[in-house]
Amino acid sequence: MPFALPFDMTSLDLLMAIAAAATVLLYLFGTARLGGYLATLLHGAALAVTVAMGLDLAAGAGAIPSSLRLTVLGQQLAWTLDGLGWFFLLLTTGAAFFSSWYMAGEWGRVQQRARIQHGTLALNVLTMVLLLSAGDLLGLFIGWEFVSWAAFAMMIQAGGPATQAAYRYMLYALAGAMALFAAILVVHGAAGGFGFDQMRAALPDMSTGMLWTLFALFAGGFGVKMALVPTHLWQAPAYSYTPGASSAFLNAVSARMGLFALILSLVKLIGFDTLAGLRIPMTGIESTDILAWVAAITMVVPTYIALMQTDARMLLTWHGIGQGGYMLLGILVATPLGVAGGLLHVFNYATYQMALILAVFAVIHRTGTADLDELGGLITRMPLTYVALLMGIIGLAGLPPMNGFVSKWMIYKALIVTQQPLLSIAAFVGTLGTILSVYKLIHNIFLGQLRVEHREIREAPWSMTLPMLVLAGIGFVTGFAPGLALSIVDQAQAAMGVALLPHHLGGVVLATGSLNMLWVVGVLVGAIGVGALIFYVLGNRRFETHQYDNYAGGHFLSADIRYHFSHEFYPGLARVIGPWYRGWVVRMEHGLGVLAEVSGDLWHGVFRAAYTPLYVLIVAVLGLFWAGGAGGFGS
Amino acid sequence: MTLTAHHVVLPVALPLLVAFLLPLVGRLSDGLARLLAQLTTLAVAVIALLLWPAASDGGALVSAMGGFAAPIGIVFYADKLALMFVVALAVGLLLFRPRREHDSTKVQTLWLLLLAGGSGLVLSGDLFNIFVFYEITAVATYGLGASAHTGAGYGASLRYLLLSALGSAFALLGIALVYAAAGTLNLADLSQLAGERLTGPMGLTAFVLMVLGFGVKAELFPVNTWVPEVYTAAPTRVTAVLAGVVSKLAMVVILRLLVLLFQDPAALGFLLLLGAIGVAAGELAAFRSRDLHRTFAYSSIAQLGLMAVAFSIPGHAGVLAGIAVALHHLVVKPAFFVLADRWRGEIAGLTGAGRTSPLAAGLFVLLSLSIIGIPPLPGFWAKLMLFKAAIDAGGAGNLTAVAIILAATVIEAAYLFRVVGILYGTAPAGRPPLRFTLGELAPGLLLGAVLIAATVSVAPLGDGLTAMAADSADAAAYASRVLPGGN
Amino acid sequence: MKQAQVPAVLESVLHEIPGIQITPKEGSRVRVDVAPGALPAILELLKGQLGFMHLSAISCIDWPQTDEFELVYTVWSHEQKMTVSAHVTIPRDPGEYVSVYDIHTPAGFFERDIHEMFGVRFDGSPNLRKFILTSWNGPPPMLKSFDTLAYVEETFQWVDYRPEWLRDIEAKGGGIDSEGEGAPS
Amino acid sequence: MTLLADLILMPLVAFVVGLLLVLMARRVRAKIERRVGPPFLQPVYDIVKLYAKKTQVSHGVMHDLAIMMLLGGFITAEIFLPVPGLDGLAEHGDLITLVYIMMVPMLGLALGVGSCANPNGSIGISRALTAMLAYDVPYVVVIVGACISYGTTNLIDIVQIQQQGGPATWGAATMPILAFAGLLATHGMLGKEPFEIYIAPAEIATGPMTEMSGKYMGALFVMQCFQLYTVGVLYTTMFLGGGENWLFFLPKVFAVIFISVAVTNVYGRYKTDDVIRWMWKWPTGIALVGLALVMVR
Amino acid sequence: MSDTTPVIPDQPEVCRTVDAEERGVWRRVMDRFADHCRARSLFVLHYCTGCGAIELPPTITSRFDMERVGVSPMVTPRQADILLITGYLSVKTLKRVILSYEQMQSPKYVLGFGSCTINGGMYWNSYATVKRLDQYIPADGFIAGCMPRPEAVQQVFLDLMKKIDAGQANAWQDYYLNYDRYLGNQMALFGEEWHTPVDVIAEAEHYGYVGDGTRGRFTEILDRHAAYALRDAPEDYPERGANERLLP
Repeated sequence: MPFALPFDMTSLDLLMAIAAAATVLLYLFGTARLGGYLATLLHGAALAVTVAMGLDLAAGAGAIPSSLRLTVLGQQLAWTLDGLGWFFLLLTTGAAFFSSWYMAGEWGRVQQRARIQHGTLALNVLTMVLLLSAGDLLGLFIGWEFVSWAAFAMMIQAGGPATQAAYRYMLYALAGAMALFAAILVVHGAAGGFGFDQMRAALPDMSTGMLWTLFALFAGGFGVKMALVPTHLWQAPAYSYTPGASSAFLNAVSARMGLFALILSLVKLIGFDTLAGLRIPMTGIESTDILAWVAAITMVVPTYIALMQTDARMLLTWHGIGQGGYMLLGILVATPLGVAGGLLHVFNYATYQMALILAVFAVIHRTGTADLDELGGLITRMPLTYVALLMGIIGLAGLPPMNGFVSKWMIYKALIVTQQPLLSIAAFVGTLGTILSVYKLIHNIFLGQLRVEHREIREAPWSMTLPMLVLAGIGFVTGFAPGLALSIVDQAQAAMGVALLPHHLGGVVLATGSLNMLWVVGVLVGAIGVGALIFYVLGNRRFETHQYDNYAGGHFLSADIRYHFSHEFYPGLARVIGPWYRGWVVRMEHGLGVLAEVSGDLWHGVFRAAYTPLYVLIVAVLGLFWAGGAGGFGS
Repeated sequence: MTLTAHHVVLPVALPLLVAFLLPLVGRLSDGLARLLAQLTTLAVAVIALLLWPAASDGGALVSAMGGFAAPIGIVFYADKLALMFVVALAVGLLLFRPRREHDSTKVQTLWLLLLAGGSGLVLSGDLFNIFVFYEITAVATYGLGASAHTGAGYGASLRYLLLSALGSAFALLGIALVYAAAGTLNLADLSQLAGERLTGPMGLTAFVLMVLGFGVKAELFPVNTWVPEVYTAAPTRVTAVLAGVVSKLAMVVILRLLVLLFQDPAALGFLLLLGAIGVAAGELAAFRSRDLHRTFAYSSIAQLGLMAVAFSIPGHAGVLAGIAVALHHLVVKPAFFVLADRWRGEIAGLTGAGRTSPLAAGLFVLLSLSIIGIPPLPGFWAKLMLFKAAIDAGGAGNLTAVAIILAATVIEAAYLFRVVGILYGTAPAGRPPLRFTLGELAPGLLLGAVLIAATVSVAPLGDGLTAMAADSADAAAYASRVLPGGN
Repeated sequence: MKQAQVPAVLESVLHEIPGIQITPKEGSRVRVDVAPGALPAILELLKGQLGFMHLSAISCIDWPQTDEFELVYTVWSHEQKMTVSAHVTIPRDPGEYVSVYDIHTPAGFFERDIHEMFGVRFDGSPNLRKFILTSWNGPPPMLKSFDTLAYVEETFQWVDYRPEWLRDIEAKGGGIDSEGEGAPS
Repeated sequence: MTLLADLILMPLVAFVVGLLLVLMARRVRAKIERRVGPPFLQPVYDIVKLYAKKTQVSHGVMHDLAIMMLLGGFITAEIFLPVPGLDGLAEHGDLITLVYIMMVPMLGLALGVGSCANPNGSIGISRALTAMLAYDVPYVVVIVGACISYGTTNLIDIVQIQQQGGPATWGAATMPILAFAGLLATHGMLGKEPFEIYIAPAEIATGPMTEMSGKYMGALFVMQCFQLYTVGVLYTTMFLGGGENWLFFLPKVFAVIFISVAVTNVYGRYKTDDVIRWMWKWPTGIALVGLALVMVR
Repeated sequence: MSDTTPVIPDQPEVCRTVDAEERGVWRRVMDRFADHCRARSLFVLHYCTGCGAIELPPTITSRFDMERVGVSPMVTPRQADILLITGYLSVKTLKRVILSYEQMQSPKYVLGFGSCTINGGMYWNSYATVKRLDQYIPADGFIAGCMPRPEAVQQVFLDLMKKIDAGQANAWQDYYLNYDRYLGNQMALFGEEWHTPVDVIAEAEHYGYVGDGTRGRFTEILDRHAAYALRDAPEDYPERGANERLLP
């Protein structure tokens, strides 16, 4: 049924209107007593409209046009939303809804500038709507700049280290944007316009050199936002110093805009076959292989950097970078299974990463610190936050009961079926690293000895624990029945022009070994039930004792002895892989900075030269000599 | 009352007349002299505006001095482009009239001389006439540059005088070469003869000399070493006008030369080279500088380099891009200098200034975003025009220029947002808060409002500019309007 | 015990100490009796000149009859392959003596142990807090004046061990000689 | 109905065979130490005695949940592990799913030990996870190589492929190097010396098992049986052609475990970083060579 | 010395106390089976309290191999069933022995090696050693000999197994049922602030082993200052840091 609207406005216009209204209203009334709930309401409305649009798209509407048209200096800008855009839009509005719900309660009241946080969150949603529904390359670039600057506004509000991290982010984002600008200019040069269809038309007669530059510029430009390896240094500090709920939003969705744009440009516009055609002459290495290996390195290296972090937020954001590598790798396998796995991982990642970040900020809200060496034993004081974090880390590590496992399984399976062993081994090794670091996270915060000063801590308020638990619930439900999420992914996959993956509610049926999560999770829960039965029936009733009634080699434990093992949690591993962290990328980045400084000094010196007349004479003679020689420059 | 072609000369003649009257009036009372100067500036602005409808329908107003015919006669050619810049100059001078402590009748006379020279530079259709008005503006700039009565001011102006004199010598040599080759100095006439007379090494040498000559004021690469010193030492309001408007007038002259006289690619390539190096040099030096004035001076060098790159692209697309960048810079740079007036000295000393005067900091962010070229602000559309023109023109030189400009944008964003970071930092307790009075900030806010208005009405503005660019890039139309019967 | 004459090298070093009495013992042991004030000097000399680097032990003997403590400093020299035990007697009631910690560092533990067991105070010793008997509040237990048996009688209880096999033997006239030395009644 | 029978039977079979494996391990150890060794039912006695303990000390809900996750995880793993005659749910979950199901009990144990707030336990778990990272890298290479060479990850198909031509088409025959690397990784997986760093009784008082008493300790003994069985059967399924019938299947499983147990009792204990270095040098190297061979064909 | 001189009631012969509710047939079969298994699987705590510990390695390893009957060493008291007091018990060691004993899970058994644990043995008149083990923790069996040879140790293990099999080795219940007496003796030795982090009374109440001797004069003293949430430890007692109970 076409979405009936009061007047000729399409649902996309309605969504844009809601987002714009939200930005203005929340900036004005953010800190009012009911400001938080107003925000949740507005974002909820946006989510509802998005879901309605989804139903529309599922009912066969190819794309939802927007009546927003702009012709500037001979360029027509139009905005339409197709399946791919809608998939990411669903994540954006969902993430905004949950983070505003989190901010609505006690957490929002404690913040100094809740008004700015609400405003920037709504602004981010508005800019993302514009980016996701861009109708042509120029619209894409404008949307891209809007999103980058909205994220910058969100990051800089915390002050202190956040400004430094935001400034560094802005430099990377702008470099990426300029690469993208160059790319659309190259397209304009070849195709004579910025439209998507003009680009597709001009593709066949583009020279391979131009195709390579286009591929490099698109991958580089969007890779910066996705924090692919050489350009990943900015993301961890930038996303962790942003205050609470906005950090959750950024982590869950903001980096995925890069993936959306990468899919749009490389897969939808250029297409897998042309990319496959692009080979390095002698070696037979395709362009997608290079990007796949960059994704593989992005999967492994940041995960093992996350392992060494001592700040909970940094650990999670470093994992965000690693998980981005999984999504890209899944999509680059180019088979229906791989692409579905990659896209499903985007959805799954958004759910469990948001739950994790919200949980960590709930801990910060109560204890005041996120330093893993200052916490411990909070399971008795904050059980609900513990449950949310536990389900989150099971998802992040990709273990069965949660949805993270399904998408990772599909990616491993796609890599094995397409006979790419080294990439699949990299994926497995990435998962192993994740398991180690997530256990360190949950152990150092919730398990082990409870500190004396944390003895009176209360559970985080309902307004904070409820969103977390709902997100973790979504993770479990889509883990139990991945078919639900896969049907959402189908929209995006269809829009990408890749064949759909046949799937049922429980998972995937393949000749080379299928997965039915209904059985896997069902049996697991049943078996744990049997375990519980055995536990309660056999053996006497349990007697719960306190943490100091512990074996310590005959020693009497007491509150003033700090015996919680949390600092340097994996000493053996640190001794082996410690020397492997040589920080090449950090030194490279520092080198770039120094290069800019030195060349700045050079030109600064040129302008301060006192003896200008002599200097001009020399230049004039040179000019004449050149002119006299009739050497034509250029032409 | 409608103004005819004969009134074209008024914007030049009136200020000259009043400029020489001022010392006499000044003897009676300073207030009166200042009022008279401002009235004449206003009059010039009104006249230029009134000329606008006449120019727009006929394409341009041509008035030959004393009725002499082409080869000898001095012609004034007022098309929409020229009139726009005259209006901009007049309004700029009105908006940024010198402050109480720097003001005196002598400064007012220089102010009017600058107005006369500037409008003459843009309006005149004769090469030597352009040189004369160029000298007048140069002299006015020396005087105004030193009007801050500081040692640094005198030194900077002296060095600028030396450089400018050398430049003028080159320009004169170039004009002489052109006269020797073509026998006439009337631009329209020359544009007819350029085809066979001004090609080859002789034409090219003339072009190089003239570009280096006029380049001094247009802040082109080799000859713009005076810019940082003068802009820092001169009173900020003078710098605002110099950087904002006057440097563009010289660039328009170079545009005229390119469009009318020198169409061959060697000349365009030379200007492209200067422009590209100018952009790179400007941005990198700005990245290094620690003082806000000096940063904006280098930034204006870079923007002028952008204009040079734009004009070096043949066809009306290039001219359109150049004009768009020029207009955008004309609005943004003076506003920057208004901010720099209060936030003087080391940038590091400004920590926390954003918190004490949020309006100024907000303005700074808006202006930075526009000059970097972030959509939807006009800066972005100007750069987009430039890049589109360069890509459509093709050629290795243009592509490298585009690459350099893209890289320069990142550096530009780096140093501008470094300042933003410092502005919003937490101020150390001891420092007194730098607070803006509304009076000081008014011109800046006005220009900010103009910028936002331009953002909103970017489509109609774009069409207007396209028409103007098409007209001013058309050498044949120029000649047909100036030469009767167009021989 | 083959030779009784004092080793020449020891004689040469220690002869100028007033009131010193050197008596060689069996094997390579030599006993030196000296006035309380001269002991640090002797240890210094032995360590400096003859290489008596190693302080094997400081032991204390409680002489209740003469109301004195006797401190024995046993030092060993690798060079001379000889052990010297320096004997000093100090009166019981002040029970004060100087510490030799700065000459031989291990003395710190020996002095702490003697302080705990005998109550002798060594001023200058780094640490005289409780050493082994951390939860002991009674008098220094090694003193002969401390009647352990009385303490044990008062603190602990015995089991009167009367299994029936023992009762049969006693019935037949055998059993344990309870009047023997110290057997519990 | 057969599925319900499988669901019940497979864990029980696994438990019984596991007990026998544990008995064999203790008997082999005794014989190597020239001792008589425990009686036949000793593992049963130990488990029953632990479950029959009159007082059971727990350190919180998570400690109990851990025990449930432990047993639940391994029961699920057994159900997805096809053995002759009992296919269970192997159709619905393949080799990769099984490897990850085996990690659920490990994570459950880690969480339970963490909530005991005992430093020995936490150090033990940190070493256990590091050892897991060490031996899982070669194990993953072996799994990927095997799956690519068989062309499927479905365990039942893998067994059929190997049984087509008798021993000639066993995994060990077609991929000898990969099988050898698999054996080394399996040895690491069992947590026996020289990779017993996380149960080091002398240093960290049996690491994770420090605070486990009564039925918690009993559950860990049951887990040991399940673990020996699962690892042995998984290796047999992948490389020794699985089981046509129990008569051929059990000896193979016992042989795999016997090799590892025999090696265990003559080795000292490696330090944690030596475990990593060794595991990432030799087994990984051999596995990569095997993988290269597989990819070449 | 504290004035609380403990009074020693007559020592009744501890026999198998049948559980409170009369057990059904099924429960009795289960108990019988449990006792059968308990007898055949004994974990000895690897804690060498005195000089007799040197006798254990030959008993457990290849020379005498107690694993034949199911006895194997276990590292922590949580997992152990038997606590061997091998020889003299100094006052300081007794504190650790009591802590280990309380951390062991019942049914637990204590075996005293040599005469030192019976009546003080060779150190009968020493101020530092404890004379009677069973005053402080209930003991199941004693072995005469200073130090008993492995054969004697094996014999005591076999005797203990027979008692467990018959369900009689229930000395551990005595610790719960007469906890006040044991606590009194311990306090007489260690002073009034003495307590271990293990909450024995709560355990007794939880599992229903509360006799009339469980609570008494000394448990009140215990409750008064066994504030398990004691933040700062008194300087000396016990050595580093007092004990800690998180009030539920």
